[in-house]
Amino acid sequence: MSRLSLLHRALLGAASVLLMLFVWEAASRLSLVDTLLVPPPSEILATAADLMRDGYRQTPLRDHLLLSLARSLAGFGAAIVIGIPLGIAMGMAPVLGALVDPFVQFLRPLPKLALIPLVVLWFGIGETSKILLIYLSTVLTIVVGAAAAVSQIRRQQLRAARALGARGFTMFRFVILPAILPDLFVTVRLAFGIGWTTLIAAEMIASEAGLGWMVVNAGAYLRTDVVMLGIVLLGATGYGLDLALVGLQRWATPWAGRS
Amino acid sequence: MSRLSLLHRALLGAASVLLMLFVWEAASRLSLVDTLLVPPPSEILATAADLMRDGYRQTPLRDHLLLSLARSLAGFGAAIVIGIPLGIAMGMAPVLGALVDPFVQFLRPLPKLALIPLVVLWFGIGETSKILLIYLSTVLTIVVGAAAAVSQIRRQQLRAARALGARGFTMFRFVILPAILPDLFVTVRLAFGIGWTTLIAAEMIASEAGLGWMVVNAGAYLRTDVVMLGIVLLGATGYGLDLALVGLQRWATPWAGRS
Amino acid sequence: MNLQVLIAPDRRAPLPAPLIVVEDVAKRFVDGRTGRVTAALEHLSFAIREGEFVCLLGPSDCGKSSVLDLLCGFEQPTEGRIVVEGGPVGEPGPDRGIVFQEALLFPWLSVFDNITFAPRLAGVPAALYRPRAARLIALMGLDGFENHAPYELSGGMRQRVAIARAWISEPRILLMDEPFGALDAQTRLAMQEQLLIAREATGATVLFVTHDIEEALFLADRILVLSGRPGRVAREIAVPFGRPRHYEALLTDARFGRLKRQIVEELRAG
Amino acid sequence: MNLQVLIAPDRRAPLPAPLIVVEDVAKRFVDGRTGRVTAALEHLSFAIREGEFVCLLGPSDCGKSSVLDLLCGFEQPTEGRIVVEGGPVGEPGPDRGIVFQEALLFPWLSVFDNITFAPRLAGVPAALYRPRAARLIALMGLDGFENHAPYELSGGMRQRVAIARAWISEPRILLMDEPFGALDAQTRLAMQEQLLIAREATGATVLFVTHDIEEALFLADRILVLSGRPGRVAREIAVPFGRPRHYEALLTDARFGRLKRQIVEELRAG
Amino acid sequence: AQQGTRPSVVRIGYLTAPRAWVIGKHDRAFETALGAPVEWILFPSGGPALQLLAAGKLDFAIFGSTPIAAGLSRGLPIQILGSPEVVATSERLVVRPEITQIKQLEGKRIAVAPSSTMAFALEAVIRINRLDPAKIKRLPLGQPETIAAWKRGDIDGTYINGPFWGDLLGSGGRQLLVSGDLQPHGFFFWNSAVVRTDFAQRFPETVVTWLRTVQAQFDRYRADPEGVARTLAEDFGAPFEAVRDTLAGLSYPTFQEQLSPKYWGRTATASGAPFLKALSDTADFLAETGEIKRGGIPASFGPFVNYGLLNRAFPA
Ligand SMILES: Nc1ncnc2c1ncn2[C@@H]1O[C@H](COP(=O)(O)OP(=O)(O)OP(=O)(O)O)[C@@H](O)[C@H]1O
Ligand SMILES: Nc1ncnc2c1ncn2[C@@H]1O[C@H](COP(=O)(O)OP(=O)(O)OP(=O)(O)O)[C@@H](O)[C@H]1O
Ligand SMILES: [Mg+2]
Ligand SMILES: [Mg+2]
Repeated sequence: MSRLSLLHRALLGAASVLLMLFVWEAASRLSLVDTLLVPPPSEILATAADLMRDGYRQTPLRDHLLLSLARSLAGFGAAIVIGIPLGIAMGMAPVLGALVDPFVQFLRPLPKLALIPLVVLWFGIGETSKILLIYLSTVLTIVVGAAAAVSQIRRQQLRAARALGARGFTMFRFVILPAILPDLFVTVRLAFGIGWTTLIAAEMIASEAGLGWMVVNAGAYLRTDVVMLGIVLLGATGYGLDLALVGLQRWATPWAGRS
Repeated sequence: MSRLSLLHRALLGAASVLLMLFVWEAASRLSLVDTLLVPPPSEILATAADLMRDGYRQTPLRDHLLLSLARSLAGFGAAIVIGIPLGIAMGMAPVLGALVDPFVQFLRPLPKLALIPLVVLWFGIGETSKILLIYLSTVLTIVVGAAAAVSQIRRQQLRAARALGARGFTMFRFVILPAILPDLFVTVRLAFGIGWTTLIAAEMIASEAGLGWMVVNAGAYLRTDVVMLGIVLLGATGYGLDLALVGLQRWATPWAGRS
Repeated sequence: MNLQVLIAPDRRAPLPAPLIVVEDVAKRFVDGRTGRVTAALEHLSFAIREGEFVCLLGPSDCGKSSVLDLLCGFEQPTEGRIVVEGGPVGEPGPDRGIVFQEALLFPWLSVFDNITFAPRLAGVPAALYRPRAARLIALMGLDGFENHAPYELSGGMRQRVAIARAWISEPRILLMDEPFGALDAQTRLAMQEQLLIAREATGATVLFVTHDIEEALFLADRILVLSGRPGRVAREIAVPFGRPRHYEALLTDARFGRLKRQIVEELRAG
Repeated sequence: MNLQVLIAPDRRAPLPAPLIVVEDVAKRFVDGRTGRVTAALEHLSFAIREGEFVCLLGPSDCGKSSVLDLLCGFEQPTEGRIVVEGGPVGEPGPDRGIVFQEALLFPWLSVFDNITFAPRLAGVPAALYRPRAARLIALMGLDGFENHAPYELSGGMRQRVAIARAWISEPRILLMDEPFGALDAQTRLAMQEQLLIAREATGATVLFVTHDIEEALFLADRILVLSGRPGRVAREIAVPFGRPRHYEALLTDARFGRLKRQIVEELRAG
Repeated sequence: AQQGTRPSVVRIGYLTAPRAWVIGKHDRAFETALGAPVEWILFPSGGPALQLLAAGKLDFAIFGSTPIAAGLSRGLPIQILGSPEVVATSERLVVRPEITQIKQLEGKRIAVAPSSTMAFALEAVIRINRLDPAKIKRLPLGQPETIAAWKRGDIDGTYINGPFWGDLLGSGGRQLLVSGDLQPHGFFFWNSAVVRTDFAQRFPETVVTWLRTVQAQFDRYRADPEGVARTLAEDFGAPFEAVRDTLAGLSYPTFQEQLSPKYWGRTATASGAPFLKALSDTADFLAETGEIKRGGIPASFGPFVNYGLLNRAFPA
């Protein structure tokens, strides 16, 4: 289908967000929504100003965001580096796939909250465990997405590659990887959403900073303004990263839809 | 890549799972893992027998499983029914896509735990809220996956369809939907993993039954055998459903990789 | 194999007006990332009257497929103007039959469902399109393959399915991009003859892209010889043979050999 | 356009042994869901000696592409035996150049990178493959398109890139499936001549699928005419013309017309 | 419904952890007493309880003083109805055997469930013993994770509730103190009964009946702790010993006692009864750590205690 330029997209998106914020604020002022649980945008903005000045629990707001970003990106980066080759290998070698698949498919749908005690038992309460939890929640999705993408490559295309001498690693590196790149971007976008979702679970492990922790902690004290601010920041950051991925995808796979 | 028959796959998978269980049991007997936090398979099996006979908190084990399944499948079914057309519409009409995208991308990476208060506020503490949470966590992934799949359809294929009179709904129904079907299956598999993951969060809303609730509740009493049993059931059920989806995919899209 | 597939009254107008007008059209493709420009067509002008059979002949990559894309409205001209049926180029529909250079079958549909795609979409009753489809399947030599999937077909079969798919709606305008390219001489000849018969019956206007000079001479009322890239009309040749035409007769016609040599030279020069 | 692309010593053996043997092969495709069987080939037998140039000629869907798939090891024969270079059919590699019926370019690679794919994979130094690639690009009329993406090419251009991609490794065995099908007469003739020159230089064994009788007569040492589906060798024709051949000379050769008519009749009968 | 009439349904929230008064759920004592259907709503901890109350999905609940102080500071429309459960030995500070004195906690890592009464109790320990708060690394960690971290040796101690300390003490842990030990220093940790303000206004009689029914359940427990524990253990699918010990870890002053000057008094006095003051201290502590805004803390929590209905239910 036809594409809009990224700028055009961003403008339309901004317009619809502004409209939503306006409606939200108006609904609050008219007491159509409960301001105790859903503070209006203006209050959230005030809280943001507050936390930027004084921090939340001794940590500046910016550091909460950066810490969460660092954790996610670390877990996510590891998931990409390990998940893509593993997924492709499982797709390329069906026997390997069949052997590993039960574990992948077993672990993938497991609520990460339930895994926290095990992760702590085996990996402690440091950053490793938090990153590991994010890693776990994304890597399995990436593995499945990559393996599934491999099985959708045109057989004829693979035959052509084999006829030109591609085998094993060269097949992986020079044929399969680029062939599934458009699909991989989708998988990675979906996986990133999952990883970011897991932030809260990850930051339940002995954390005293991070957006996910902030949201949970503030929630326990009914600081709904902080909760909402955290939600807005989590959502907006997730959205921003997704936009970046979409931009990268357009740049990296100009042939998508035209091969 | 070449395919194994589903039976062959299942046998290989079963073999590797059995090996893992054996190693786990052996490690427990040799005290290599802590049996308080990680009870051995034999103990989990005993607990399973126990709970099948007596139930957990007045509810038979089977009912916990069925309840969780019903909740997930309801949320998941709604997500498919709504997410696929919406995603396709966003892919087909880029302006619509740009307007809706911020909300989708904003909500998608939000930890569902953080949304519980809002969901409770607006939808109460009944089944609706639990199903809604699972719905929310899956529908956005499906929307993104479907929209992304649309943008990867070969332009020439769409031109051919237009030349044959496909427009709007007929284009959606008879061209785009089947064209993205192989990709949709992958998206749905990934989304299902996410939905199942959300079960715990969903069943934290004033629940007294369900696998997710059972895991959390048993954790509060250090009933790690029940926790582990819950984890095993969650994982195994997720795996089973994924296998079913893969089987359905093979049956429904024989052309995948050969178009 | 002499079935009259497309049965419709002869709609050929007594004084045919130009149905398609291409005026000083240029088409340049700009690479989105590097900004590199590839000129496919420059100063291209021609007109096609209603009911005419025009062949577009030219070397590989001279812009033949690009012309069809422009006429279908899939691409916009960089310069110049295109008028189809008195107006700007609209969305193509089944009244404009298009056979692409590739088959572009729907991989999820059987041969039969691919062929009947347009009438089914348009809500034509099965009783109407079924016999037509059956005749086309026989005509295309696809008997017994109705339920095959596209990936179970040979290259030539796929092309034949694509042709049948475009023909089934009896389009008033037929745009065909090397439709018989993957067919052996005998099958191709049969197809050519069927195309002429069908055209005779429906009075359809045909723009037919080919790189085969003999094919163009056998089929066309008029041949537009394009120059090498960027393409423009290097020469227009009115084909003098009456209709119906017979291949054997043409081969012995002195004008046939002369025209063929003329075109070969034209192409060599361009 | 008369470059000698593939420079290598003449490896043609004085007493050529059969390099490819196909013995009573049948190939039937079974539909995975319905169990429906499509017989593509039955009782197919032929042999090709080292250095021979054999054309496979036959009607559409008689199984020509299937024969190539079998010889490449992509498909297994349902019945019968195939021997290539004295052993069972192994995985194809760049020593066996294959041009598929479709171009099957790598969409993520530029024209240049597509063409140089095999040597780059094999670790051939750039200094070695670059000049070869440059000559092939010129030969294929792709100058100025080195950095274009496949989706920016015309149908014929894509096919030419696919040919260059297979030729660059100077394969000892060349399997080509209607490689010149989408090319205009002039480009095609140039390609045919280049193929013969290259073959002369390398002594490669060639199996060339075509549906064009004249092309087969111009190129081949021997022509295998296949029957209609299921395909088997209906007739084997040794082409009597010496080499080097010139198209104009052949056209006036009486044997050319006679052989052509013979084959046409054979095909019509099959 | 009009004032004085009965509600069509009464929604009672209760904690996941075993609680003695929930025995009334088992034999439908509340339905009988209230004459209305009862919805029992489970919540895992104080935070969700606040959210359920804020969303208007609960009428009554009994949960910790810390979240209640936080909720009231946020303007949550609830009223306090005494403190029927006071933490005594159910929450304990357990440390590695080599730590024998509280002073040795400096330089150590202590895990504690975040936003719990135990987190506040740990702070109280620090303050009472004049430890340097900067030198004690407090790790917010859920209880099962705490066990895991303990086994790995990642922590030196934890302030933890039952049944979790059972395993720690069994595997060599040393109990430094229990929450009840802090009471002489003015630090109380308890669970309050609360009611939504609008519910109390509309159905005062129901509130009175509810309070008496709650008291009746505690009376049952006092009469037969083992029996109640056994029934609850069966209901909860939890080990009997764990339930018994958890229940025994709390003290259960009667409402009559709660209304004495030792707890809440019978009116909101200016000087403040001990529990009112403890609630203020809790709020101050939360504001200090940054959990709540200081500006939101009421000058006194007295107005939030529904003395009127308490007095009606349990006249002096
Ligand atoms: N999307 C595109 N982007 C860039 N260049 C393009 C694009 N489409 C076509 N071209 C260029 O336009 C020129 C004409 O292409 P076109 O496909 O029209 O040729 P053609 O005459 O149909 O050739 P053939 O007979 O080989 O099919 C070619 O040089 C091609 O590279
Ligand atoms: N994967 C497949 N499954 C089922 N049938 C197949 C499959 N591949 C080929 N066939 C059948 O085998 C027959 C021969 O096909 P093949 O592609 O070899 O023909 P061909 O001689 O190359 O034809 P063309 O000249 O049209 O390319 C056809 O009838 C086709 O339907
Ligand atoms: Mg073309
Ligand atoms: Mg073929």
